[in-house]
Amino acid sequence: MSLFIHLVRTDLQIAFRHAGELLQPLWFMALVVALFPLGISPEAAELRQIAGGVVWIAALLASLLGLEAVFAHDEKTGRLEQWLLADASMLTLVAARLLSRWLVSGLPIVLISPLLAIWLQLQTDALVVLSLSLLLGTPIMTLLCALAAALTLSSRQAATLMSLLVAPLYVPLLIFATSAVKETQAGANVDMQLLLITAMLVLAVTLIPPAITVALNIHLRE
Amino acid sequence: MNIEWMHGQHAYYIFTAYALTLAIVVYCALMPVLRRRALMQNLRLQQRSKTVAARRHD
Amino acid sequence: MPAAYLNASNISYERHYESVFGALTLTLQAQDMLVLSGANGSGKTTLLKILAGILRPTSGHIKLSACHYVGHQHAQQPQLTVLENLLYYLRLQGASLNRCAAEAICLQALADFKVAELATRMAGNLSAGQLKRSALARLLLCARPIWLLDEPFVNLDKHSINLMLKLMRRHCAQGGIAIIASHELGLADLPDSRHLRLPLRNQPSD
Amino acid sequence: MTENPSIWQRCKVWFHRWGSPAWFYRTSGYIIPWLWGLCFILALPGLYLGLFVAPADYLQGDSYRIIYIHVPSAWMSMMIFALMAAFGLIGMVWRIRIAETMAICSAPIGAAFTLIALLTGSLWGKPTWGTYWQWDARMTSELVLLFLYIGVMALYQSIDEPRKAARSASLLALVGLVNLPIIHYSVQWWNTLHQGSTIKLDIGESSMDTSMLIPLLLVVAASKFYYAAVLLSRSRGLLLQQDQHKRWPQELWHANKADPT
Repeated sequence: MSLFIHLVRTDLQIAFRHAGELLQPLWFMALVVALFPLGISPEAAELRQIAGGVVWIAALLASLLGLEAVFAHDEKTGRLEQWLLADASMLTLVAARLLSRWLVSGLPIVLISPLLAIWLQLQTDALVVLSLSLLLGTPIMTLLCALAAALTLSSRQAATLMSLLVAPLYVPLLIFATSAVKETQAGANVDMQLLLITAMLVLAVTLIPPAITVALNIHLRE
Repeated sequence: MNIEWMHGQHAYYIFTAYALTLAIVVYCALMPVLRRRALMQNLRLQQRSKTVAARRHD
Repeated sequence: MPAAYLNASNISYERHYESVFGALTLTLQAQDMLVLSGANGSGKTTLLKILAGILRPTSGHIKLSACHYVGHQHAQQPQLTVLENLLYYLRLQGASLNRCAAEAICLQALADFKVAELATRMAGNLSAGQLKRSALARLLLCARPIWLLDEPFVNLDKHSINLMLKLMRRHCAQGGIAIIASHELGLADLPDSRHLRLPLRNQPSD
Repeated sequence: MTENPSIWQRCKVWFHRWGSPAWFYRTSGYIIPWLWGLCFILALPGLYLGLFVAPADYLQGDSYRIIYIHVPSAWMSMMIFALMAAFGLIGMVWRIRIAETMAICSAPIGAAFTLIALLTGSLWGKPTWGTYWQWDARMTSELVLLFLYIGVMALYQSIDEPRKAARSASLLALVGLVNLPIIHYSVQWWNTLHQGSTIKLDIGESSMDTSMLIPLLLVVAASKFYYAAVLLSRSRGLLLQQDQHKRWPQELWHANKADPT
C-alpha cells in the first residue's frame, strides 16, 4: 500500500512542479462555456435550457487535453519500460497513475462547475445535481481517456486520434448526466440517472484498468 | 408483377437507396481484389527479374 | 545477493514479420560476464530487452533471476531531481523503507558513481553524460543478480568508463551476471568475459 | 518430431498449419468463388421478389421496399462488430495471426454496412417523416457504431508495427463491443424521453406477411455470404502484402498456375 501512496505522491509532485499547466484544461473549459451565452443568447430562460449539456460537453472536451502526460511522456523517457521491471504488478502502477490523473484533471472540473453553472443561470438545486453528476462522471472520463492514451501510445497523430476513440464511449454518460440536470430543473426526482451513472462508474473502475494494462503490454512488450 | 412504383413519387428514394448500396457493396468487394492483383503483378515482376539476373550470371 | 542464473532456450524475435535473430540459446551462471557485439540492427538491444522481460520473444522461453536493465534512454523524469528519481525507482523495485533510510541508499549509490553533487539538480537540465551516470546509479539501489546494460559507455568520459568497469567486475565477483551490449569494448578491457557476436540477418524467415 | 507424436502434438501441428499464411491463402482461394456463388443465388431472387413481387405496404406505400437493404445491412453492421471483437480476442489471447488479420479486415466491411444502413435509413426517412435525418433511436446508435468503426480503422492505420496495430485495434473493438449495448439502450431511453413513441422506422417483423418476409430473409442470408467472401478476399490481400518479402509468395504460382481469384 505504501508503494501505491508513494507513486501517487510522486505523480502529484511532478504535476505540481508546473502547476500552471494543470489549470490549462480549466481555462479551456471556462472559455468554451463562456462562448455559449455569446453564441446563443444571454437570456436566463434559454441558457438554463442548455446549461447541463454545455457544461458537460465542455468537461468532455477539457478532459481530452493534456493526455500525452498520462503515458506518452514516460514512454519517451523510458520510464514506462522500467514499470515492467518493478516489483509491483502493472495493475497497481496503472491504478496509481489513474488516481493521480483524476486528482489532477478530473477533480478541478468538479470544483469549477458551480461557477460555470452560475454563468449559465442554473438554479441552485440543478447546480448541485450537476456538480454531483460531474463528481461521479469525471472518474469515468479519466478512465476512458487513459485507455485511449494507452491505446494510442505508439500512434503517429495520437492527440487527434484519442478524441475520435473516446467520444463514442462518452455517449451514455452524456445522455444520463444531462438528463439528470434537466429533470431537476423540471422538479422531477433524478435518483435513477445518478444511480445509473454510479453503475457506469463501477463498471468502468473494474473493467478499464485491466484493459489499460493489456494495452500497455501490447505497446511495450511486442 | 407490380412495378408501378417505378414511376410513383417514391421512385427517386428507392432508386437512390439501391444505387448507393450497390456502389458501396461493389467498391468494398472490388478494392482488395484490385490491390492484390497489383501486388501479384509486382511479385511476378520481381520473380522474373531475379531469374533473368540469375541466368545472366551462369 | 540471491543466486544468479539465466537460461534462455532457442529464443527468436520477429519484427514486421522479419526475424531479427534466429533461435538463440544462452546459459549463464554466477560470475559470468557476456559482451554482445554485432553490427547495427543485429538485434543487440532487442536481445537485451527480451532477456530483461520487457520484450516478449516470438518463440522460446527464458528463466532468470531478478535483473536490472539500463538502456539507451535515461528513464528519468525531467521535472524531478536526480535523488527523487532514484527514490522512485528504489520504491518501485520493492524496498519499503522510511524516507531517510531510502535517501541514504540513494545518496550512497550516487556517491559510488561520483555524482553525489547532482543529487538536488533537476534531471531536466543535466548533460547526457550526467544523465547516463545517474541512470547507471540505479544498478546499485537494490541487489539484483543480473545487470543488463545497453551501451553503458556511451556519453561517459574516460574516468567514468574505468569506474563502470570496476563496478562491473566487483558485481560479477560477488556472484552476479553482467551482459553488456557495446561497440567500444575491446577484449583487453574485460579479459575474463565471454563474447557473443550477433550475425546481421537479412534473409527473411520462412 | 518424436517418433510417435501424441494426439495433442498432431492436432497442434494441424492447428499450427491452419495458422500458416500460405495454407490460408491457398484454401481461401478455393472457398471464395463458392461464397460468391451462394451470395448471388440468395441475393438476386430476394431482391427481385422484394422489388417487383411483394405488394405495396398499406401504410407507407412503396417506400418500404428500402427495407430489403436497410434491415440486412443494419443487422450485419452489428454482427460484424461482434465478430471483429471475437476475432480480435482470439488473435490477442492465442496470438494467432490469421485471427488478427480477419479482425482487421472485418472493420471496413462493417463500416460499409453501417454506412449503407445510415444512407438507406435516411432515404427511407424522407418519405415517412419528411426529413432526411430524424434522431430516431436506432439511427442514432447506428451513427455511434459508425464512429466506433472509424475509430478502430484509424487506430490500426496510425500504428506502424503491424502486430501492435492489429492488437490495439482488436482491444478497442473489444472495448467498443462491451459499450455497444450500453450505448444502444441509453440512446433508446433518451429517445423515448424526448419524442415519446414516434412511428418505428419499419413495420414490426411479425406483422409482415410472408410475401414481404421471404425476400428480407433471403437478402439477410446473402449479406452473410457476401461478408464471408469479402473478408477472406481482404485477408488474403493483407497477408500477401505483409509477407511479400518472404518465400511463400514467390512459390505461389509455381504450385498452381491458374489462380482463380
